[in-house]
Amino acid sequence: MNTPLFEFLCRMGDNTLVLGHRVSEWCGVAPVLEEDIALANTALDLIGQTQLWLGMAGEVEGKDRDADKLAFHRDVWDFRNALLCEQPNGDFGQTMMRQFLFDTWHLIMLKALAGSSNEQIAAIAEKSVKEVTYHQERSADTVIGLGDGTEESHMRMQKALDKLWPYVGELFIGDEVDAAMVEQGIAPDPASLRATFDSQLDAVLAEATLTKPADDFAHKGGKTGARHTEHLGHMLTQMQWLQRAYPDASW
Amino acid sequence: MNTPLFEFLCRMGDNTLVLGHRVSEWCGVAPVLEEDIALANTALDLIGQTQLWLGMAGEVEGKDRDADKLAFHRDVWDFRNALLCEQPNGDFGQTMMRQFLFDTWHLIMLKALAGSSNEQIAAIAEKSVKEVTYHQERSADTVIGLGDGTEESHMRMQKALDKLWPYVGELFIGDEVDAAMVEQGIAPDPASLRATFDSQLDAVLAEATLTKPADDFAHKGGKTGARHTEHLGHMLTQMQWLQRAYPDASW
Amino acid sequence: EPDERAFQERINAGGKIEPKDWMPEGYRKNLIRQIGQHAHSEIVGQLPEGNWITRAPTLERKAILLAKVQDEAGHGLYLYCAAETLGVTRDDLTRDLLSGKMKYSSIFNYPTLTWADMGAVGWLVDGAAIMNQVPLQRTSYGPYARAMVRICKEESFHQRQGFDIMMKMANGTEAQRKMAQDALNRFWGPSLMMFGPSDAESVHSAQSMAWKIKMNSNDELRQKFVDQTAPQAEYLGLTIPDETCKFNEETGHYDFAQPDWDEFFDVLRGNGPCNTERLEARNKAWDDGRWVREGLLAHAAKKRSAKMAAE
Amino acid sequence: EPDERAFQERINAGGKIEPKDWMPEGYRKNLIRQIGQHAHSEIVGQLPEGNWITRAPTLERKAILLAKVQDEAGHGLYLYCAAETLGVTRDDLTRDLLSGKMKYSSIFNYPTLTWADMGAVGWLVDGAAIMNQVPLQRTSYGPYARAMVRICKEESFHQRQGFDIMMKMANGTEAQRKMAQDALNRFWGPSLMMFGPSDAESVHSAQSMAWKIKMNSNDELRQKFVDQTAPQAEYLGLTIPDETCKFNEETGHYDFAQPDWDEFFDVLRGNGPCNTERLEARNKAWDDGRWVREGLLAHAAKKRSAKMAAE
Repeated sequence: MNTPLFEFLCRMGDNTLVLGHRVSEWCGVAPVLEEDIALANTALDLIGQTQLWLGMAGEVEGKDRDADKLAFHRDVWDFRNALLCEQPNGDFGQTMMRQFLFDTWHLIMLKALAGSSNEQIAAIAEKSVKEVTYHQERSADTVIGLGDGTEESHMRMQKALDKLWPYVGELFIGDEVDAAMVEQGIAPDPASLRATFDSQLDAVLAEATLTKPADDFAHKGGKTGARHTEHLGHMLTQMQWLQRAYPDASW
Repeated sequence: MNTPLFEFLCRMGDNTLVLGHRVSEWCGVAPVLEEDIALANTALDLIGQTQLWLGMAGEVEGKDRDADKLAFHRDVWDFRNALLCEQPNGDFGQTMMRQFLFDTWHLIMLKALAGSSNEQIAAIAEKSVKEVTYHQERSADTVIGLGDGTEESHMRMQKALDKLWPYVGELFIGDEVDAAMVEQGIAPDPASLRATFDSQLDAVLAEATLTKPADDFAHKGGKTGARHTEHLGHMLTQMQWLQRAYPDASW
Repeated sequence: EPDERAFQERINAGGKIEPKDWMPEGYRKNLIRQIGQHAHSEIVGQLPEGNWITRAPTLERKAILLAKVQDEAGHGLYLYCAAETLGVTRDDLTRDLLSGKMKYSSIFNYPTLTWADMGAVGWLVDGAAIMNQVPLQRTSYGPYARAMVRICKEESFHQRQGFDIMMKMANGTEAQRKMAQDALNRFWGPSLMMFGPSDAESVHSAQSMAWKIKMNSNDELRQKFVDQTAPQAEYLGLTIPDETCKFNEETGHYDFAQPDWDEFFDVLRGNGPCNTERLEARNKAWDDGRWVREGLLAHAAKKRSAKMAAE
Repeated sequence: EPDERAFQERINAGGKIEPKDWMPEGYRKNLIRQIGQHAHSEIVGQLPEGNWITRAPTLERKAILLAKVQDEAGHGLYLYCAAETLGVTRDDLTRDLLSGKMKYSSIFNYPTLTWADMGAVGWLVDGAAIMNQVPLQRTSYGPYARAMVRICKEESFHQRQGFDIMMKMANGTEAQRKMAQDALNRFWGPSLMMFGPSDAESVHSAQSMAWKIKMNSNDELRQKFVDQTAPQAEYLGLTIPDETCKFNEETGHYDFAQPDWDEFFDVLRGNGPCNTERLEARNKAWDDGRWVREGLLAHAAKKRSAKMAAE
């Protein structure tokens, strides 16, 4: 059993699981029909990636837990997603800003993972890169369109950025799990992704006429599981309800 | 075992359980501190009554289910609350209108039950009458104050009444369970409570300068369990979460 | 009138009417109403299923349901495009939906209360929809007929997925079987109502059939649906909530009781269990989304004028 | 100044200052700040516990938690009343809370993540609060002292309830024990911070102690808290997340490590895990409630003028 590897895979899979859930909450109530379709598509991709990451995590753990068992039968403290992913949808602007910040990190991460020493991880990453490239293009375009749209849309996007900014830093904070991954050539040092992230971010924000907050304070505790926000527990009551209520059923 | 009696007790207890839950959702976010206190107090009374009704239901059933087991381990179709109780809080006006409509019915019902041939029911009703008398005075006062307040508050209260009105009729629709209760002198015929309800309602609405909707269409399916609204299932994911996730624990 | 005669002869000969062709005003109006309602049904139809996406019991089921709801939004898009060829805009139609002026299929005014409802909706509701839609692939209006071809392909896929959920439930634990039966109990009547009242009472039927924008009678399709569905229920080990529902050796069809038409008209009048919620949800989405639509339009205009200035 | 000397002598002699008595402006200001912050803490303190009312595991626990949160609102009310005797209104204080100008106890900027947190909040947070509050029953300002008497009685009841939840959890299933330990891990440091930084760094301390609006030093109370809590943790079979926390035979007290004061100052600056959520929740409640407050005021005014017209 490879504990740091298991942890790492849970981090990847919980990010996509939790963000996929959030995005799926938009079902049927997006601002335009095309967005309904696009958001459902994003959620679908993220859930598909979750099956791969958590499926592999279960195999690595070797305790007979498959992706569903991991998704539906862990409580908050065992979740390893970044806090950014569990933040509430807010308005459409906040949802798309969260998506853009995550997508931008996610794509850089996946591209690095495509060169992982672990072939299975490299394969998952390669498949995901295709999907996430599209996500990132779309969310960047939306951030630009709304940032540089009307006065109201600009104001809402700036507010969304200010609100979500303290959750960005966690994506780049490394710990002993990450160190183990680096050592084994499995995954990059999170901090090493920051420069690329910043330059891509700055380019989009400039086009979107949005201002990056000056304060770089970063909340943490999601990817280590030490302290999630109160939002995650509420999400799990919904997400895990049926599995928890009917543990013996197969669906 | 007395099935109609069990059903009847579940109806009483599920009303207070579900409405108590809704009211408790206001915790900490009411429009003024005094309302925070009053709403918590109402919720508390309703939860206390739930313990009595569902406790007795469990005894009557004789299947070793106590009030907690009934509250936390049944799924939607086994709930017997009137649809009115599960309607979402909406704004404070909608919450207080729902409360007023329910309290008014509840008090008339409890007063009738205080004369029940079943002593245990009579005792529960007698205790509850004291609490609900206060609830009803308060909610009636609030409906009057906000109905006859500003233009905005009037408009919101009328909207609340229009929205909730279709859920009032169910409280007075009888079925074979009610018939059995009437026959045994346990509970009144629901329809027999309507005249008192209407006269009390009309008096309050007049003072509140609100107009009773003309259409008497009534949604049903809550007290029989045949068809709840989509809101109940979402409520249960929260309410029952811990019990469902940790069925072996004691708290 | 020669135009009208030529138009009808073309339809009789199995020809297609295309957007630029001459057509009677009644044909255009009826089509706009019919296609618009169908589009609205796809849009509103996202809501009862969307209600369970966040509670789907497995990742696989969640993905399937998401894909289905995404398809429905896509169907809405095809259909609005088909309607637009008749000279209305999507925004016009949307406003009429939101104000309650235009209808959507009544079935979506019923709540989805357990996971088995995801099965029942696929099996029964999509099943009934397909019965209605398959013949419409041969409808006289070209853009509508072509939209239906794409839609039917996906719908039958959805129906199979719904039946698959029902099988899992019906062969599952006692609670699951109970959910499955309960779902069938609640959706049986409303599904029969999806074909509309008996043709005797239907206003538009004769003309619509001559124009080939309605291909079969309501009663005919309803019978076909019962004949298809009753044996499936039997296969699932579920009981159709209609004691009279039995195969009749003489007619070669299943007998069945009419659904509660009073309820149908209640729902049409706005008194279905979820009419208010559904319209509220759509109105809220539209109102909350205004700033987004305006923002994106403003940005597009800026880009256009910047481009023009540069040329 | 003779007023000031007489004032201080009265305090030294153990007398109470009442609203109409002369008092130095600094005394008044400090008290308003202190009582106001305390009131705000009660109000904001409803939120982390309110977060679990809808998820309480039994009806009994739900009732107890509701009663507790109701008590907290009541404490807020007493305290706002005490502050009002000093010439501010509750609305003034509320506006300063909502704008972020006035603070509330930093502890409420931490999230409640499992049911065990309801135990930890009662046991540790109320425990620490009581340490702070019991001496304040003897504070020099009469209305404040009397409010504290009522509050302390209820708080110690809450603390026992919290400890009772912790006992159930610590003696429960493996998952419950894990929740309990996790709650202790997360709330230990923040509870120690509740007493404020070491007195050496505290600005107001000396004057406040002379005025008897602060009765003990921060470090003194913190030590007392650790001395009380460490054996309780042992009794529960839980491990305090501080390896240095051991009984010291020489001093007769428990040794312990200072909490992370950088984190404390981060939280004070608004960067706690929940600062934004807490203030957003209170602001939303206030804004959403405007029409209610206005409506009830308008109605009361109508009734008054109708009554006057009738007289």
